[in-house]
Amino acid sequence: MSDLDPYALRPDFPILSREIHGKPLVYLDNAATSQKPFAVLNASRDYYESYNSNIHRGVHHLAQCATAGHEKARETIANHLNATRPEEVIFTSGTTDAINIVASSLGRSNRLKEGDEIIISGLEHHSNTVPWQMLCERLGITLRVIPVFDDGTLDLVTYDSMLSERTALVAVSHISNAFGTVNNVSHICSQAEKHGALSLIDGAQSIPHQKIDLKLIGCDFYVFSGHKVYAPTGIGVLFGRYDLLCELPPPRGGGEMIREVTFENTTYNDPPFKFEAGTPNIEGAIALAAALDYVNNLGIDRISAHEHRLIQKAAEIISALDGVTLYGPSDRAGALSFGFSGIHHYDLGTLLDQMGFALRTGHHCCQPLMARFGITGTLRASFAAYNTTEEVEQLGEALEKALRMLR
Amino acid sequence: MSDLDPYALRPDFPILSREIHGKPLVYLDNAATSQKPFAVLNASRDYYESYNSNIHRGVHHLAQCATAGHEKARETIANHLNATRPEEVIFTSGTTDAINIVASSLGRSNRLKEGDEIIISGLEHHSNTVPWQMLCERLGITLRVIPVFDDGTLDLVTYDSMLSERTALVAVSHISNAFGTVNNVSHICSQAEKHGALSLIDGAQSIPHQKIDLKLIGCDFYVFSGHKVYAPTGIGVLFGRYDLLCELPPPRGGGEMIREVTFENTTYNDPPFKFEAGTPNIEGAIALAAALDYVNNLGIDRISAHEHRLIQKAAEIISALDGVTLYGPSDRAGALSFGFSGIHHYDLGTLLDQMGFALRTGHHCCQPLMARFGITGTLRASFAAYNTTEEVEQLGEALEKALRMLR
Amino acid sequence: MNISEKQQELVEELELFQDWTERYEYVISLGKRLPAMDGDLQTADRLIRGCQSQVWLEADCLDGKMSYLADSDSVITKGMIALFVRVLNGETPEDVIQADMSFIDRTGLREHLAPTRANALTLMAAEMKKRATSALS
Amino acid sequence: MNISEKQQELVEELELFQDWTERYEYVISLGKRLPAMDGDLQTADRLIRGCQSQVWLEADCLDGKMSYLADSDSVITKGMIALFVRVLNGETPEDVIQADMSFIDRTGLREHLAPTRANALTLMAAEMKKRATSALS
Ligand SMILES: Cc1ncc(COP(=O)(O)O)c(C=O)c1O
Ligand SMILES: Cc1ncc(COP(=O)(O)O)c(C=O)c1O
Repeated sequence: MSDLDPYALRPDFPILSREIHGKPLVYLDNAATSQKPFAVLNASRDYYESYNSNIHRGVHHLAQCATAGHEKARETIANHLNATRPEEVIFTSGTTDAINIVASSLGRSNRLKEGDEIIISGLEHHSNTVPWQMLCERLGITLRVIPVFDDGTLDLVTYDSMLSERTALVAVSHISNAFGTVNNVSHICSQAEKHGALSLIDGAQSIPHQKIDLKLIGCDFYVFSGHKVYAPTGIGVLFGRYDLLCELPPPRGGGEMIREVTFENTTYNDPPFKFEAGTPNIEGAIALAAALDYVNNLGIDRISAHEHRLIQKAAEIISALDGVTLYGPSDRAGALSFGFSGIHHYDLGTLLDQMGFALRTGHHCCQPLMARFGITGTLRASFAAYNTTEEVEQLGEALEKALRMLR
Repeated sequence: MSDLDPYALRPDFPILSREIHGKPLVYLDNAATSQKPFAVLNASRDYYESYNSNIHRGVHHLAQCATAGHEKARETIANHLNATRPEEVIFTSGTTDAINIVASSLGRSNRLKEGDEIIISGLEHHSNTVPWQMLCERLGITLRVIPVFDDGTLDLVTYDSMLSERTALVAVSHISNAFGTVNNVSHICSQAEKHGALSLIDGAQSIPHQKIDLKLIGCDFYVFSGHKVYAPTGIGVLFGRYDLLCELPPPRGGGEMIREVTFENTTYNDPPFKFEAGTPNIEGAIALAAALDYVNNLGIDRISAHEHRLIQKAAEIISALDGVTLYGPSDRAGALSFGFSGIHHYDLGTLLDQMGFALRTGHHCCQPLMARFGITGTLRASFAAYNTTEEVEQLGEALEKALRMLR
Repeated sequence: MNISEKQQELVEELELFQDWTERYEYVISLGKRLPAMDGDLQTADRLIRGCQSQVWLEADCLDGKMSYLADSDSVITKGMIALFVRVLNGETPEDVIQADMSFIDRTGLREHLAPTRANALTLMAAEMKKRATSALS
Repeated sequence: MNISEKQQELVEELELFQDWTERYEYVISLGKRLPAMDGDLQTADRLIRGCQSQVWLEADCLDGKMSYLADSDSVITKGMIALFVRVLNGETPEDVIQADMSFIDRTGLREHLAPTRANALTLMAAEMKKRATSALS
């Protein structure tokens, strides 16, 4: 396996040649959203220029082409995830939407009853926290939280002891967007299964950085957003085990998701359509498939290895700076979070921005995690295939300069 | 006001120069989805090439540009609708999504109680039917249906008599996608208001064809999809009266929609963010604003007048064909539905497709309406700014040829 | 003629048509010529639900030979069903079960067949075989 | 000097800096020099919640003149607040209420100010005026 050459692929991403405040853009906010290659932009454009049409039930040629393109995208995604069948792939508008669909559908099923428990972890993004809080409140269910060790990893021994026949669902992220912690999701899912609980893995941060094999993970649901894996905004995926999708009630009503409607009685379509009410984001689905094709052309393992080198290098450089705290374990993936004593992350982020660096500052939609560490936020550098070692080194220099200014 | 010249604007739409089965494409399926002009495609592309970033809370320049673009789009849309303030515009993934958001939020509010009634009409799309059926079933509420006259208009005298203090909500389409009926929505909304009921107008088919002034309509909610008004798939709008949005509980949880999250207690953001969980379709919002700008540059009144001429001409030509039935009233807008005795709409649609015509056949997601008229479906021609009188005449000839083949 | 000979005959017949209009006219004429099924027989258990058109299928086995009766509210669908009926009528259940029904791909029809129609044909072939299987048991 | 003279002085001071580094260094130095607010005073009712940084504001009216005390966990935000405090401290509530605080637009700072910061400044100015109004009643 040859090393990924980021310089060879940077020309695929038009935005990377931009300047910010007269300085070349150094984009290190990939955990928030990734930039898009021409292959993806062209797939979107080509859809509208050649075969845009509403899908399903259309007798005319364009409708057939658009339907074929949309369903082909579903297949590409199912293959990428090693799902059992394309019907297990439901298109959503993003990770948050996917989680809310599961929460809403479970809430209407007879799988949850008062006294049950839902387990999440202390690392979760608000999107994998608030929907469960809302559901628990509505149904009189208890939300329990897997504790986080000081190194930003999960206390899985405690997790094992939290599981019981009351556990209805375990919903945990694969990789933490705030700290880059990689969770042992196959252990988490198999333990949940042993106790008859469902499992949902929030893959928003793992899909861009790792090979995903749902058979190995063993989860019931896996969710992610297209925009974090080189695809456009407004498209995401909910994978669900086929038999579960058949069993669960539809969370939303509308066109496509029905079999037959009368005012007295309505019957629903099979999965995946049962879960896709209304005209889907056809362009988004097709562009997402193009993005996964792009990733697979580069080779997801090569991307992983490259990003691993970058993050190790970044950790090495940044840990040498005065007064720094690095969060998360040393074998983190995707994102590196850090802070400096006596210095506000917002001030550092502001000065870095003036130097052309795009980093995220703040709580990263993980306020409970920040509270756990007694901080208001961190500075986070997060990586993609197109980032370079040079950029990491420049970040080190920029941080030094900014720290000098602030101290 | 000069007449709109469709030939002058056709070059704006790259797909219109396509050939289907070796014949020039005649796209008359605009009620299902519209084609997209370069102005929209370029706005999407420009977003990704110049300033793509996740929005809100971002300290870096790109995040600020993307946030500004997204919020500017909200303003453009609020102005286009004559909303009172931009915060009344909530981005959704489409009409169906918007209706489900309202249904879900109302379902969690204390505005609905057993014994209440929701009124829809017999003309409604499944998207404005099924969410209310599902809500009624969950809450023990009754769904009532405004009857449809034989000419495809609503029986508003009966509607008036259906209203009572039990009426919690009236949800009706502005223009019927199946028959092109234009409903008297300001009457419907003002009557609802008199009885203390909320009103929701499904504007999926009115936004592309008419000037929309929410102050004149007087509704509490107005919803539409971008893809039907020259914008991409995956973006839509829920307008809601500001005080209502403040009052109603959030329907979904996630990033952006919160103010503060702890595991014990979470507080929510103000509208519109309270209703926008997760990373929104930033590209889609910006492209939708570009689409409305495009419409306003052409002039919505000129588009209306042009489409009115086309539909009148089409009705005139088609009504002269042997064995035809035209559905809907004579002053229809957007769509013309028809059928021929002894001939299946699917067969006609198939032959028309061979001749390059894209029309929709079937129930148009309005099965109850089809049942009301004792039919399984219709053939529907639906119009946009770029359609021409010539195309209408060609449709007449193509129908004659297809009918000859089938008879 | 056995099943594959009948299929070959149909393929050759259809290949004679150069343009889609003639080919469709031929299929439509087949549809019109296929005897209508008695209204009483158009019951839910005989219904094969297509995407937009409906198909009713009735099968019998007389003297060890399959006999199919079919109808549709769409004359184009009916014409295509007629191709199947012509190929399978009078054959033994065993031969029907083993028949390769992909001959449609070899006619010039395929390229003009909407995927929804193609799908309906696949369903139809499966259903015809199912009836042959039932006839055996 | 009245309010607008003080504003003009600040604008001229800031215009001296040619590059963003110097301008930020100056703002940071202002932030550092503004006396820290007593921890006890950093209470919820004195908090102006910005997007990422927090600002505490305390106001008094002594002998008919406003006196502001402010702090922030962000030193850049604090530097910018210092500009406001310098301009408004020692002025009568009436003058504060009527002051045009858009002078920031005339400094070279605006172009380097994130909208979130700009927003925080707008909030800040509004809050300072509100305190002046309370002092009058
Ligand atoms: C009147 C009406 N309502 C609702 C919808 C649903 O819109 P979407 O599928 O974009 O959610 C449509 C689109 O077909 C429509 O015409
Ligand atoms: C771990 C994780 N979960 C969920 C989300 C929410 O994704 P989206 O905003 O695309 O719905 C994110 C994105 O920030 C994330 O990193």
